[in-house]
Amino acid sequence: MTQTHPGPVLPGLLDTETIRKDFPILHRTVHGGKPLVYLDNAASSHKPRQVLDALNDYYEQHHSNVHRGVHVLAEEATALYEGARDKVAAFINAPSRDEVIFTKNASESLNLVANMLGWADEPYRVDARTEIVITEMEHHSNIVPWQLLAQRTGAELKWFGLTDDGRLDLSDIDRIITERTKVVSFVLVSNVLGTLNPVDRIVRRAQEVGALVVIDASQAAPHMRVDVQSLGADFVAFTGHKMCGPTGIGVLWGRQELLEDLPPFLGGGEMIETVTMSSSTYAAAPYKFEAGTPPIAQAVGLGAAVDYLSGIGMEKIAAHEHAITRYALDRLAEVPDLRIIGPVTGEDRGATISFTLGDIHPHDVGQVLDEQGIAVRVGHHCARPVCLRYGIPATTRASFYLYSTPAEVDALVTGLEYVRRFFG
Amino acid sequence: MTQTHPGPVLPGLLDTETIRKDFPILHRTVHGGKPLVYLDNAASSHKPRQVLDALNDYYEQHHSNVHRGVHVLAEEATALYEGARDKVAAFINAPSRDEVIFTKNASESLNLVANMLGWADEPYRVDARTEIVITEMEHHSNIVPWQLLAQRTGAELKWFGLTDDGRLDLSDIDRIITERTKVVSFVLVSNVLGTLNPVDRIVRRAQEVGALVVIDASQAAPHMRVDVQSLGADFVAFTGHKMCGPTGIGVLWGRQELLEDLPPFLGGGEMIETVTMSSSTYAAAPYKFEAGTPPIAQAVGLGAAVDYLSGIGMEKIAAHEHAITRYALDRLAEVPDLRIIGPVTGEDRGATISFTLGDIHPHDVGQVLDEQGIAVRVGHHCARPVCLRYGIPATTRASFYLYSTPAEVDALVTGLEYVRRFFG
Amino acid sequence: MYQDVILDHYKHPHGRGLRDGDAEVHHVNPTCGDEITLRVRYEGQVVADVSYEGQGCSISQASASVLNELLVGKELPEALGIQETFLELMQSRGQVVPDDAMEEVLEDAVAFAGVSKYPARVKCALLSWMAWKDATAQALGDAGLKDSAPKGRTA
Amino acid sequence: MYQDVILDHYKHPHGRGLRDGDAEVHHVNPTCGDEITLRVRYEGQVVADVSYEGQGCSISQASASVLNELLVGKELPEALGIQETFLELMQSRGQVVPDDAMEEVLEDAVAFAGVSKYPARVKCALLSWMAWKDATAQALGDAGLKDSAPKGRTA
Ligand SMILES: Cc1ncc(COP(=O)(O)O)c(C=O)c1O
Ligand SMILES: Cc1ncc(COP(=O)(O)O)c(C=O)c1O
Repeated sequence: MTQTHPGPVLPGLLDTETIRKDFPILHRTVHGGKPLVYLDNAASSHKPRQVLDALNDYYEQHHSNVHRGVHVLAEEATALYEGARDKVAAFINAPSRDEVIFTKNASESLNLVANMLGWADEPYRVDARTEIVITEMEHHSNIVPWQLLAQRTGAELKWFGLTDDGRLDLSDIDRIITERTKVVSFVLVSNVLGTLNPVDRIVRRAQEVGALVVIDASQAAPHMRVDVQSLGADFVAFTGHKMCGPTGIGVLWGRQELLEDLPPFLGGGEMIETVTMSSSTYAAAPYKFEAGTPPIAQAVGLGAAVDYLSGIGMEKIAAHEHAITRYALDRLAEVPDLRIIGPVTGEDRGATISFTLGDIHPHDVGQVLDEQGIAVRVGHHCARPVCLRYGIPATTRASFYLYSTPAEVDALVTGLEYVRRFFG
Repeated sequence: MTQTHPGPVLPGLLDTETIRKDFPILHRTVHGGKPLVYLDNAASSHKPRQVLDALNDYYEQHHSNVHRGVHVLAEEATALYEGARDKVAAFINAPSRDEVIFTKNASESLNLVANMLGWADEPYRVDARTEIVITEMEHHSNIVPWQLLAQRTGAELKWFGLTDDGRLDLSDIDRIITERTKVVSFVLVSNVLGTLNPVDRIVRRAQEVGALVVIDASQAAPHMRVDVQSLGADFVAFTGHKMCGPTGIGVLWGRQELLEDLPPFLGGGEMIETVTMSSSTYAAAPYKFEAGTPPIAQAVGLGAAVDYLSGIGMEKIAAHEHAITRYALDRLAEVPDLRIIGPVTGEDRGATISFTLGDIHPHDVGQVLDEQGIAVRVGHHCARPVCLRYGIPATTRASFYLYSTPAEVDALVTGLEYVRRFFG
Repeated sequence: MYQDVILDHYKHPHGRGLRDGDAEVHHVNPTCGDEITLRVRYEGQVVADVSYEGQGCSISQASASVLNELLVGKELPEALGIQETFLELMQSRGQVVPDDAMEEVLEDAVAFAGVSKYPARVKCALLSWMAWKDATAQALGDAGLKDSAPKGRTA
Repeated sequence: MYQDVILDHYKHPHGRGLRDGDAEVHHVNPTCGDEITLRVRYEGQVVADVSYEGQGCSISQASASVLNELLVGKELPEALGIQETFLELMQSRGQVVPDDAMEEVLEDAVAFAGVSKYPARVKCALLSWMAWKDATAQALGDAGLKDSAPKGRTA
């Protein structure tokens, strides 16, 4: 269905017919021949042939451990791995490739920052006299590391609340970010609400008080141009599997002087300069933060993914998703008893839409949609405080990507109507 | 060359002609048509077609984020990911699948243990009144995490020295492992010396004083049956890429009651039970220790790797490597000025042989071997204290695996003779 | 999966609401945040009441309703036997087709056989049953529970 | 990569051994553990001596020997120019084919062009050159170094 009719023509759409050919999984069917309508992109995206080819080529032709070998495979694997770092650095406009650290996922990236600050010397050190600021719309991966840091250092954890329409409540910003604040960490685009947050205002206030700024760009990097220089943050974290890349790879970008000053987190091979039994010195960043054999193939795959995304153009991807999202918001407004949790218009939001449907539990909504071949996510989406804030146990979430079509939105709406009838 | 003539027939060899067909990379040539003689398996092994197929099948047919979805792909991806855990648990004879934690590599596994113990309550807590014991033959990944832990807690770091013939010097065991020792961490098979260490004796002494035992099985799990129950350790760490699996995946096995008692390390999605802004409770092991989207495809690939290895049989692989190693030790003894660093006979050793060649620097040995298509590793192999111990800057290391042939040993010996002439 | 019996229990739950009890537990399904508060009341070895409240999907709601219908009035050993049979069915990954003997034990609960094919939903179906077991252990003590375990099975 | 010139320098190194100097540095190549201890002595702006000792492969040994041969006796600005040209060649990943002008500056050191194709070995070739620059900065101060930087290039 979605293959033959992309659905209504909206301005700004990509040529999804061509793009979808790159993604093998989009051609499979489920539940006895139903075409797959994959609207769970905020959880994880699919991988184009180009990324799978890069992985296969790596393993079939060039695999070796990196950095220390003098043989052909070691040279080739190192060049591919470090080449991926160059690609990612260019993708986020990093001033230096040495500012790009490969981790296993965004969660590790955020834990890495929290741990660096917990073990740091002044002026960065988080301790009992200091405060950490996050927001109520964070993913658990940007909550729990800071709770652990607060517990272990005695620092106070504070957060911005949310407005009824799904935005950060910054009215109290000067009381929340204070002279005692050492670090402010927030999500660029919420994985539940879809909200795009006002970076400038938060960065300005954080800089006023000398706090470091960490941005969780996990839901932004796949969908829009993320320029670490224009964001003005000190650290930016994101994850490969949501942006057409493999699982098992994440990125932490950090400002060079910080990476030089801050202590290592994981210890081991690769991250050292010299080791004796009693003490060690560490390599320069980014290696200082990459202990052990890195996710080599996964970095190569992520490099292929950013090539793929850049080839299409991040602006065009953003425009496509914006068009789809507006169309979806319009169409979902037609469904009785459907309540959107998060911004209800297309401004300053990403392509993720959470909603409730009367008092039908999201598990049931999701299951009955699945029987029709429509994949959405249900639950608290690893951001339970958002559900608590809006007094709901869970939501159903539809999230789009560069290969999503208006016809898939139509399928969702038809599916939801069926769900209502089913439980009516 | 190696394809057509496997070389001398030795008792116990596998049918490498058939096995090598499974490994695409073994058919590539280097430096203008020279067949690849890959003797760098201790750094990383190659991947059979079966593992690459599992990865492709996963991404092309089943990829999704795991655990929380109610749609087909999420169910399938979860079943594959958790199925991989079952396979790994069976591979190491774990009493329970819940004792198998997926990490990004062995280094993370070892850091995870060190951090758990640093943040633990009594009786596990490592603090200033306690001691940590390692050995002089550890990989940096089993040294630096303990140095960091010692620095951060004030604990004392102690270690076993080495004998001249490359074995642990346990003569002082009762003075090194004492009542104050909280943890003893050591390598099962050394990645430089090849030594297979006497587990029983160390475990017995550690249990006498109530210390936990951590075994770094990174160089053992790929090559021999590792049975966590018969080892008697509390934690066992190893890494996927050395055992035919993908990069980006490691394993930590831990005894269930310890995993229940010990605190989490990385915080984030997946590892929680409930989260509010001010505090969280954690899921049961293994999830408590798997923050964020796990290396899903990599776990699936590792599952396929252990299927592959088990299909051949770990005993048979060990016998094959033993035969190759004895043959290599014999042949290398013919090379003038060649000094083996580590055990010179086949007893209690793995398939890794380090050596020096007169005063020709290992870099030069490796480079000139590479020009002949022979890939060895040179340097300190992330175990610099071993080099310091034997008063050498570095070694050349040849390491074998299930696809290695006697002909490759012959090629190495011929290559070394050429190296001697070249720098003679 | 959505058998009429299940939808029926979902729309018209049995014994919903919290009443007096000997023990109360609160269980959470961490994968979705569903919650149940459940109380048990015993009269000797007899399950006198199971009362509950919570939020959850049709499967977890219907399952709690079925539990109430099946277990209230039963002697503990029999109730434990039913619980175990239900557990076995739910953990069968769609492999067990309920036979007559199982249907006699589980009655309406055999309708959940289809759910066992969906691992993500098995937890929903088991939420109240796990809570009941836990509450019973609290009310009677682990020992009491063990003594009552049905013969030939392990709890 | 193993040009005769390189093997020659390796087997018969120039100026090896530690002699008096104005500053001494110790550099390590973390990827292989190779080490060099290097001293510089200046007479005014003239590189009066570069003496060194260490362990390393033929490439790093030969490179230190070539450095000694090339730089000793030169005025600092010229020496810095040579160092930068060598750096440029080594970082060219085999892309720069030394022309006559380069050969005039680098003399024997052009033999290292082939090494630049092997990233793992570039560090070996640069070990002594980085040590020399560092030692010079210590001997003359960063400022002295900057003043002497060859025109039209940045250090
Ligand atoms: C003995 C030993 N321990 C630990 C490691 C670390 O493994 P990884 O680099 O995959 O973390 C290695 C290999 O590099 C090793 O040989
Ligand atoms: C906003 C946000 N932050 C962080 C994460 C964590 O990413 P990962 O699970 O890859 O570590 C996610 C996705 O799961 C996310 O949506």
